[in-house]
Amino acid sequence: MEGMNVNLISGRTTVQGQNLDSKLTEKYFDEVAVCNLNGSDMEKLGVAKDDNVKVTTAYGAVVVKAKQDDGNPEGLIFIPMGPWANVLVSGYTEGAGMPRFKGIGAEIGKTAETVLPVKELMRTYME
Amino acid sequence: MQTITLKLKDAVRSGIATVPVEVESLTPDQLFGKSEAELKAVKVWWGNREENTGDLFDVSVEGDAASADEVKIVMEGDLTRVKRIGSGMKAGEIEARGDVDMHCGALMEGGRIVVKGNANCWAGREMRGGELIIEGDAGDNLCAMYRGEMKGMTGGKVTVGGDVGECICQYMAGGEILIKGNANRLAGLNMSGGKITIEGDAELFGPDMTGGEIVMNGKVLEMMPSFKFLETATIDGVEYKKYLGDFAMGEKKAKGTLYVK
Amino acid sequence: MVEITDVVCSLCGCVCDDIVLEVENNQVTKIKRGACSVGKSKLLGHERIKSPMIRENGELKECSYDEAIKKAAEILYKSRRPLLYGWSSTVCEADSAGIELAEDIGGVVDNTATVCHGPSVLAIQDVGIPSCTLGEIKNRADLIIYWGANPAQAHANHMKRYSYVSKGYWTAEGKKGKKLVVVDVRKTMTSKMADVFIQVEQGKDYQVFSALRAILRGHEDVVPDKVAGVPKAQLLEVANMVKEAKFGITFFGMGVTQAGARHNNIVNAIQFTRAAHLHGKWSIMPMRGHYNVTGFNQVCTWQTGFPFSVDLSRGYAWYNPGETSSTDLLYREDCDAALIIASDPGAHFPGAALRHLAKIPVIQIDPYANPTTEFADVVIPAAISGIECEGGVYRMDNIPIRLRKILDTDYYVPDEEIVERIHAEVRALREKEGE
Amino acid sequence: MADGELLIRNGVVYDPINGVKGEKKDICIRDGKIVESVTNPKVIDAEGRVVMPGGVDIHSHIAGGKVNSGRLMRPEDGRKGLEAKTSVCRLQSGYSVPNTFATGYRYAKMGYTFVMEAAMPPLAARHTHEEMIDIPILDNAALPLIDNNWMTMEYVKSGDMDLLAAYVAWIIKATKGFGVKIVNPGGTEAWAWGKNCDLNDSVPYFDVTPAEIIKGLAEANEKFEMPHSIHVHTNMLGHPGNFEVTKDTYDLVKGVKPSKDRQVMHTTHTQFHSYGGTNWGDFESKADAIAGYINQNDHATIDIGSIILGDTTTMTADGPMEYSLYQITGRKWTNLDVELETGSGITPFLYSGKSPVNTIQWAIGQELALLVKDPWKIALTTDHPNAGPFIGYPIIISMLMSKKRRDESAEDMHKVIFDRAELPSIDREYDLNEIAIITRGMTAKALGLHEHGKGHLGVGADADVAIYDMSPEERDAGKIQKAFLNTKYTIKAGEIVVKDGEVVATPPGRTIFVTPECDQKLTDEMLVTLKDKFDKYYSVTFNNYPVQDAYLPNPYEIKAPMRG
Repeated sequence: MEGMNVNLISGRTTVQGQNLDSKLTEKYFDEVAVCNLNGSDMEKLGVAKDDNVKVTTAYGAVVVKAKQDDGNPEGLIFIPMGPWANVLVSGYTEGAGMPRFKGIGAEIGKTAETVLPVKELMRTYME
Repeated sequence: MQTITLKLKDAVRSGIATVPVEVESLTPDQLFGKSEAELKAVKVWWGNREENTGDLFDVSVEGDAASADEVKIVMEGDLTRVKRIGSGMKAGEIEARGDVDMHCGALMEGGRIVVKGNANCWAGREMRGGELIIEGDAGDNLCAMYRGEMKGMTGGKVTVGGDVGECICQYMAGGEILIKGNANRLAGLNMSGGKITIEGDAELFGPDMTGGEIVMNGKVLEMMPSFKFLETATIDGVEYKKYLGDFAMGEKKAKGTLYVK
Repeated sequence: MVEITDVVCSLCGCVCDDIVLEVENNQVTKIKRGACSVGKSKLLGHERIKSPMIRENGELKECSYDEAIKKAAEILYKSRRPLLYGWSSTVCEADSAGIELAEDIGGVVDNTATVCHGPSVLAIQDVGIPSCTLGEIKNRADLIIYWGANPAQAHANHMKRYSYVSKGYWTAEGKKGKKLVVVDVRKTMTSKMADVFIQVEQGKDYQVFSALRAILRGHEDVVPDKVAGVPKAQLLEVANMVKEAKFGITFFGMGVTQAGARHNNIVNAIQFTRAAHLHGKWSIMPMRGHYNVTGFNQVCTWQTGFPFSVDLSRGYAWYNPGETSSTDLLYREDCDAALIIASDPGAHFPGAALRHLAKIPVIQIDPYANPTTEFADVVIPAAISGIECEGGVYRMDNIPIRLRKILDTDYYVPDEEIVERIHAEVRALREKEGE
Repeated sequence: MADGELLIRNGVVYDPINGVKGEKKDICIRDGKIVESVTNPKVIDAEGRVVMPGGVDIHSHIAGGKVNSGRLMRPEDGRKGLEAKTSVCRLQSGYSVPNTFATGYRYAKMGYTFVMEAAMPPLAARHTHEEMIDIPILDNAALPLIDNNWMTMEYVKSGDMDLLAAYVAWIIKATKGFGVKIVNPGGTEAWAWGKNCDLNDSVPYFDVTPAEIIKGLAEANEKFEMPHSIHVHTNMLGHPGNFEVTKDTYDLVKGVKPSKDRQVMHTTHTQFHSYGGTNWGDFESKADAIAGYINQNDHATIDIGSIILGDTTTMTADGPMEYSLYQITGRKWTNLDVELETGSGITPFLYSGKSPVNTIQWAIGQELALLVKDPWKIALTTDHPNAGPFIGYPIIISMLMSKKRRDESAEDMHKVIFDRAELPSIDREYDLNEIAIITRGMTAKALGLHEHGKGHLGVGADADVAIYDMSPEERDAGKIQKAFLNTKYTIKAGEIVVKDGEVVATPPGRTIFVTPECDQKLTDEMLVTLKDKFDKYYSVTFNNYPVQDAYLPNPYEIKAPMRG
């Protein structure tokens, strides 16, 4: 399956908030290592719920699980704020001090790669 | 003429981090009349400690100067973490051979700075006079104000050979600037005077403008939705669409002018 | 079993202070009233870091508080440019101690506002902010706008306690007498409740604010038919609602602070509020995240003159977010050590910045293990503020509230004390070197 | 730590409360207090120098929400006063809105040892106290805002003066406050709807007038032996023609009997309230009318709120006034309305000698000081930072002491000063005794703090002393200004804190608070109504509202018994 160009945003969710103090748990993993996207985008990509997708930006690539959220307009994907979304964010703040966590050009496609647990994800920064 | 050459030692950049060196003490007007030994003892900040210039730079001096105007400082080595080059300078010349870090030419009052490479953010911040030439790209907030101030650049002349970042010339009140490449969004934000010329492409320039003018020679990627088209105007034989704004500021204040090719 | 009332929640910027809970055997057993699901989760507790630890040969090894504190002091004392980051999920007393430490060692002190509402602070520095306390909104507001914010998920009690759903003096009928406008790039739980939902193209809020300002100032003629995907007719509709409101409020969230124009989005949001104020009473307020992110900004401002991202390396304050802010320092590899307290950059900073955090010595002070722990060379567990120790915090509307202590701990040390003990060790090292 | 025993030898002492007018005298200090004699003291040679009690500022904005909002929104002001930390001092920043450390150091360098924070929003009282903890050296206190409170207005309307007194007592205790502050009564509540109130307008929805609120609070205040009278920022601040409102306000409380030997009303920054004309075009000074009233009556005192030329940050609980000012300048504007209680506004302002309006304002403050005959009725203030930062006090002192300097300054101002202000025609010059009165004697007495060791050098007083590096004969205005900016010595509670213009020690100050002792029955009755307000309208619970003891690490309590 070919990848698709999308616009990536990240943000809070309730369950993400409930697990701010327990980020090493499965609950957090299940909520945050996820990409929410419109049903028709899922169709175009040929992915179903809980399929793994790989999201790539100019700054990095990460594998997360797909989840349908028709609140997103087509072409807009949402990954809850957290370690997985942040792989994809630039460290350059354009003189503002604030990274651009929302509005990142990305490519998304189905993948057979697995979703990294948080500790392993962190270890990738040490290489 | 006197030429002072300051070459950053490699060791300065070799640690676990690249802690910036801040050199606003090394301008022609401040170094004029100093012996080589005195010059080497001038303090510069490196992180939370003050160091001798001679410990961080290889220093060489050639010729004599009768005034600061006759002093030229040449900076060499890896300058990507050297901040505040020529900040506050009043006279003479600085030539930076390579990419420079933030605040190059900030608060500059006179003299001339030539950057033979790219300049990081806040180059020419609050510039009052003199000339700043950046041969490569310039970062965000070029010639802008300091946080909270309502005046940015008030005088002087700036030329950028390449592209520039966001919010350049914010609160510009005077002076002139020429961008040969593209400008990222919000160029000339809050501008009240002076002139910006952009040869390349730009988007959302001139928001909250109350005076001054922006001449856009490249492609307009997106216009602000709060400017009023006035008329077609000809400058030096070239036809421009003339806009007035920003009407988001209300009619009384909407006195900024855009010329769009 | 003991029932405790007026418990203050130390989770989000709402700082709800009317929580009733039950404590048995020094454990919170039941939340009876007041907390939202996120707050409940916090109050009921999670697995803790069990002991101070120091990393040896790649592994964290348990040690005593004294050993960890000594090691932390050595790291900071040696550093040429230390970053002291976090400070939002702890109390003002700890923040104060941290700023004093940063001043003494010539560090850069920064809080989580830098990745949250830092842009809002920058905007206030450009234009100021007309605002009010949350009770004003509860008692008076008849038009409420949430812009780039999703309180139904992020601040679950907000609408009920303070805004759309709450009942007050002139708003005795709750949401009946009020209008809700939501502006977002996508449909959310919050947008579903709205009378008017404006779906704006992502990253283009700035243009919408400017267009609304022009309309409110009587220049709808200059506004094009569509702005950022929003039909002009809808902008006119909202502008009319704004004009007719007696008391309006705009709450905004990270949907605008973290998108392209960042602080300039907020400048424009405030300028919109100023234009709205020509027609009625209008206020605007950031939906602050951590319970004391506001408090750090307050303490840092009265102590250094500046709210966050303060570089104290020269002994006085140099403030310049974009240069002295944590993401920039890490991404540019400008700092050579980091103290991380009451926050989790490992989870919330761009990966590009974490690569440097992985390289430099890192001290972590926190009650809980989290992704940052993976980078930490020294880990110091802290008592939980608002549960095991008390202290001052500032709600999102800058109202100071004091957290209560509801459980005892005979082991964990409060943040303030940990920071002060590190500072004492730094002083001792300096004295030793002076000898 | 106090330096044990100190002897200040051969200074020329000005201690107006004790009638000492420039006498060569020794001052003995032991354990932080003035004593009769000492045995083995450290000696400070003050030969020929001016010695005064530590300065007592009656009205200044140094701590709390709006001060910090001013700092936060003005990094450009912050960068003006940057000073690195030293082995003694913390870092400093700011000019018109200095950080807390600079506030303490700079006041101490001018010889001040007590400052009254003049406006504390009750709901945010913890914030004010938290900042005061971080202001070194100075003893301090804060006045909670009690006039726009719904409880106050409802009791005034119903005429339940006893219950009003109970509420006043409760809120002063709950906020660890010092007295009753009134700021644009009714007007700030009206501002919550974008409106304002004149003295006899009805407050929207509350059906009371500002005049009734002021009179009611004056009566409530006098039901207790409060050290201070009500402290009033009258309605219509900054409006041309407002001098009539100001005079009418004084008249309101003429018949109220003070519970102690003092005024029944102190009105503050009176310069802003002494305006004639009908608009900014025909704006003129009415300082003569206000001074005339004060000269003829004994129930009111004032402070001047004199202008310091230059840029500053204006801030007040008078929200509508700040909005008007922002509308004039178009500069930054912050507003913070506080539920059921008060509000505040902040905007930067530049006082320019080229502006006719600013020129007349500049003249008015000094005219008030020069036209009020009895200095015991008037205090030196700049309403810091509203009319200018407190570090401008030495400029005002030099103006008041030198007609020559005033004339020279007038030459540089807009010529309107010669047509619409009286200042150029006033010859009076203050002497050092009068300066000592308007900067410590009068202020300590008006606040009732002379009974608690402030503002004088009698035996038993706090050993707060300022030694100025000038001779009493000095006439050169520049030298006077310099001497009053940086003391030779400032001694606080017996400890040398400033020497040769440098801060040498930074002991913490004390927070002085008043406990009005209200009848329990009345309190209980009042609490029924108050708790209902908390349940329905406040966003903070009743139990989380009062300021906890942790916010006053160095408290000093003054009890105010209820009158029988």
